[in-house]
Amino acid sequence: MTYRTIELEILRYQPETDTEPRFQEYCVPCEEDWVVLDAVNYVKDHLDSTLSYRWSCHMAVCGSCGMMIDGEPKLACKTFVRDLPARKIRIEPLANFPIERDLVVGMDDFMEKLQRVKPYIIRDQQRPLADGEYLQTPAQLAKFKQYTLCINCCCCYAACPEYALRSEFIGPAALALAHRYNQDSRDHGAREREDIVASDEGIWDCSFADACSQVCPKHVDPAGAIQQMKVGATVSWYQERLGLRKKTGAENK
Amino acid sequence: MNQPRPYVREPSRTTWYLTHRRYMQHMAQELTSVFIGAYALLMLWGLRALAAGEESWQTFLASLGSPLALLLQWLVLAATLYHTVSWFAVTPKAMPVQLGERFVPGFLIAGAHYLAWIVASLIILYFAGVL
Amino acid sequence: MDVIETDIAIIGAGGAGLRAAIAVAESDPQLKVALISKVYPMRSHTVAAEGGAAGVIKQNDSLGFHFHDTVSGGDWLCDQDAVELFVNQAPLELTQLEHWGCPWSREPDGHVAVRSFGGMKIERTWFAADKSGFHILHTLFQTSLQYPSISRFDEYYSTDLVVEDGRCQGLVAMEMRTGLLRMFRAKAVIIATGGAGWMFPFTTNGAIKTADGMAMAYRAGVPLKDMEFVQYHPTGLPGTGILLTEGCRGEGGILVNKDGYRYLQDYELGPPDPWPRKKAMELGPRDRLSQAFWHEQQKGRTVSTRWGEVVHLDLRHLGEAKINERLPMIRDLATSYVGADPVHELVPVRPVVHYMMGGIHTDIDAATPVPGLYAAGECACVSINGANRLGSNSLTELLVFGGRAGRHAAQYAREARPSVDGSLLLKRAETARKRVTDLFLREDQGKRIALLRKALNDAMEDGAGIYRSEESLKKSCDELAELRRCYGRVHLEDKSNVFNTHLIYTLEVGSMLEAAHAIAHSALQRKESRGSHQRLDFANRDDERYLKHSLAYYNADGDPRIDYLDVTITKSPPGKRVYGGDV
Amino acid sequence: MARSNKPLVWGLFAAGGTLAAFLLPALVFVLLLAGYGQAPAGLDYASMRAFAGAWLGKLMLFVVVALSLWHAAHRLRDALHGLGLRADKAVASVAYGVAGVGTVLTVYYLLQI
Ligand SMILES: Cc1cc2nc3c(=O)[nH]c(=O)nc-3n(C[C@H](O)[C@H](O)[C@H](O)COP(=O)(O)OP(=O)(O)OC[C@H]3O[C@@H](n4cnc5c(N)ncnc54)[C@H](O)[C@@H]3O)c2cc1C
Ligand code: SF4
Ligand code: F3S
Ligand code: FES
Repeated sequence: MTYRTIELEILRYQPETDTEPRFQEYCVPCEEDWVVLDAVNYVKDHLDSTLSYRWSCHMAVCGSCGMMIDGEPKLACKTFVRDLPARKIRIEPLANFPIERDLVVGMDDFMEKLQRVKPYIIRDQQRPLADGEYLQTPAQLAKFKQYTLCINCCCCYAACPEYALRSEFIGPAALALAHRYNQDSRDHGAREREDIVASDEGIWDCSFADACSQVCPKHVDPAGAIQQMKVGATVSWYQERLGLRKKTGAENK
Repeated sequence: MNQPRPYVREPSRTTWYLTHRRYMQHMAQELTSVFIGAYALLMLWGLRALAAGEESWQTFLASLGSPLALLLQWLVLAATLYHTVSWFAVTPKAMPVQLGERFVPGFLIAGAHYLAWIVASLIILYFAGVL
Repeated sequence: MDVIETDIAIIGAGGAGLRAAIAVAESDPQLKVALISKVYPMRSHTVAAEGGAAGVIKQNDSLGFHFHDTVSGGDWLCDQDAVELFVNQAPLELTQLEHWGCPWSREPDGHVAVRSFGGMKIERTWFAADKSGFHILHTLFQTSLQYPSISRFDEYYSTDLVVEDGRCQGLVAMEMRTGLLRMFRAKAVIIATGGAGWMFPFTTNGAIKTADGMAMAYRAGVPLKDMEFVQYHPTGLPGTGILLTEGCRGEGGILVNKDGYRYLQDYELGPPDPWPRKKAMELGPRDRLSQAFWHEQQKGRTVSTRWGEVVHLDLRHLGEAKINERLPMIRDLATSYVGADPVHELVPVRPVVHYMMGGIHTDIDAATPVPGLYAAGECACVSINGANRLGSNSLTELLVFGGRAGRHAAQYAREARPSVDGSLLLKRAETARKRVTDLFLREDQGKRIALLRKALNDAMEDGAGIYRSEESLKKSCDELAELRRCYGRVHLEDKSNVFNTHLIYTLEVGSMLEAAHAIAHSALQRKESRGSHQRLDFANRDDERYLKHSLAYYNADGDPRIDYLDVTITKSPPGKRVYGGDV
Repeated sequence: MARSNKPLVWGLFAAGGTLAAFLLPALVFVLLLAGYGQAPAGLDYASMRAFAGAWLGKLMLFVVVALSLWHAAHRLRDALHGLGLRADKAVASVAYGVAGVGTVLTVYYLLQI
């Protein structure tokens, strides 16, 4: 059933023995409908059990298998071998993240940023459960739906040049998530989030390179979310200076 | 040996944009600012000439014909066109228009911008006396 | 050994673990929660659930209907007090999730929408397009970020419970990035480690569903209940096992064999109405549909493909607009993984292992027989699912019983006696550590772990699949016993301390072997056919002898001891499961 | 964390970018004609004076010139940062300084007309 044999060139790094990463090559007989993850699993099961990487769902929804495949940040479980014409496929850990080992990168920074943007419903007043659900029309849902689709794969961070140059930047996925809650008709937390989102490390560090949206496997369009927040933050900034709106959040204290 | 020792790869701070087509495109867009800025200064220079009287104005117009000035203007024209195209391409992202449950497709928004652009350009050309 | 002190330790940060953590934080912000997970919370396999979560909310529905669907769907092996509590709490939990921001799909007037699901009399499944589990998990995870009392220990692999003085007082877990083993000392522990589908070769489950929690509890003396009941989902993609949600059929999709014939009508599920009829045809329960496939295959009426035998799921008549709105991910998955766009083409599908009805024995409060130890989610068996879970009851179960586990563990922790001498606990923890360090020391003499896992997969598929018999199960039991012996000699090829996934796989195979062993023996002993447990040699249900839960007790050196426990029946005496036009 | 004051310049950048996208190509083209000695009638001293003499004309010229300057200044700051120039504060001061002086001069010259 072998469809074609490919060479996988995988970046290895074992902190206990290596001083820096090195490439290692493997020959893998692939079947026709294999994704890159299948080939990597083949290596792990048959050729080299010491290769470390993350994966779980094999259906592009858990977000663990983001890797650089031929230089592009991609999900290994959604990238088909047949779509990569070259015989040799180069696999590296996601760019812009520290390499913990082999293809495993450190996620602490991202997790901290995710928490920082307050990604949960903030309300002035809670509705008792017994009163049932908040009403939300399909149109109100559609307004933020796209930004709920992020699987936290971090491909966008691996593509974003601003994040590469300045790791304090909160970055595309976390900012898109803030926008998701801001746009939700049930949420009242937009002003509160603005203290983080509209800071120098937030939206203003983005130069609209759009790389994030181009590589996002879930079409979340973080670049669009960030631009919309820039427009919003600018309008409210001018409104506040012109006395059309009360200042809020940290600036008030 | 239980201390994590992650390996940090540093991107080149000065050449990173050469590593991928999309970064080059982005940098090219950023650099249109050089030409737009230069042109704004040129316009300012023109205003100065206009304020100073007919003679300076004529000198100003004539100076536009020097080879260097011509080259600059061609470059500016190319840069501004690139700026226009790339600016319109991303406008739908920054200002999406929602109608009911759907969003107006990006190409329609961009298309509307192009239409407005043509109208605006025609008006300018008309008042400038080109048309 | 490092010791981390906490009040409540939760193993697993999937739907059940997160819900439990939030429940603790809300019921008592003073209690410290350690949320331990071998993957980042949003990677947990709840993320893969597509179809939705059942809960009565519409006027035309009633709690009684949900109760009866669940009990008869489970072939009367459900504990009816648990089911009653479950259906009562379901709407509240789902509304709570709505308040936390879950983007449920909506009706035009802004109320949440519901869809039909297999075995349900009325449409009552709340859904978020076809990414319901994804949205539930992310909503819970994001919501959990606001509680300062919850500390997360991401990428910590838990290996053993610490039971001393007859109660559970903590656990041992390995920080994967350093390989360090730490003891978590806790007043109460909640296990929420999910299912075990990965012990089968062909499953909708992710690679992290490896029975760890079941094995931990099992080894600590807690019985595993009803393990013989393994659910096959009738519509998985061949090759990868990727699930095509039952929502496909809920929206009106049909199943046809190689002649284009809706074969389900031959299996007491008819009539073949052109529209979806509840509890009939494609909306029959999963066990029946998967068994019908098996019979079609025997009759040679399935389609042969390069991935093996399949039938076809036909969604074309739904039209592009509806497919895009309700089943966008399904379209994407089918198009990319088997090259069939459901808008225009038939999609090949086959039954695939999906869910464990059985699990850690708990009571209605999610408490196990060991004081201080709780379990919830797919790893637990409360039991509301009986012999066959109805689609969309599991996500709701995570919420209802995850929340209950949290609240009851919190109460227990507040009232708990002071824990025993720390050095005793450390001694326990050292034993657990030794189990891992031994792996590092062992010399090369056994089978490679990947081969061991393959052998385990084959033993389960061949012996404990959709249809089972004395002969096939005996063979499985023997093979598993042999594999357990092999496992005792297995050595590590990777001896690194940093993110050693080879070590993790090895430990996971160990867990799966224990749980598989319990499955095969429970199945061998149950000499009847009920729900998902179908015996060729005992084709009928036998309420006389087997209207009972099985309990498998661990035996380190031999076969598990199988015991039985009465089923709690409150208002629905066992009857015939009727589907199709007769309902 | 403090909110940024970037909206001040970003607002000008975005407005300038939009304006430049719509108007600059045609304006450049018109002056280019002059460069080739084909100056259209609108560029006559008299017409230009008349145009710039009216308040509406002044306003239009001001907006085009000043916003283009601010647009360019802000984007150039970003670009230089991307090109590896780390002295962001200095770059910003110079860029916005030039834009600011340019803006004042624009007003000054326009008021002289
Ligand atoms: C493809 C698919 C679709 C489904 N669709 C539906 C549906 O539509 N409706 C429905 O009701 N049900 C559905 N189900 C079933 C349902 O999704 C699962 O039963 C449920 O999500 C299980 O949740 P859980 O919280 O128990 O476990 P999981 O979400 O699997 O989480 C387990 C957690 O435990 C952790 N863990 C495991 N072992 C260890 C260890 N040793 N140490 C530390 N941490 C550990 C993991 O890291 C993870 O965080 C579906 C299941 C699948 C596979
Ligand atoms: S925005 Fe897209 S690329 Fe970024 S983490 Fe989310 S899904 Fe991945
Ligand atoms: S790539 Fe980076 S710079 Fe902005 S548009 Fe995306 S976050
Ligand atoms: S393995 Fe889950 S996204 Fe690839």
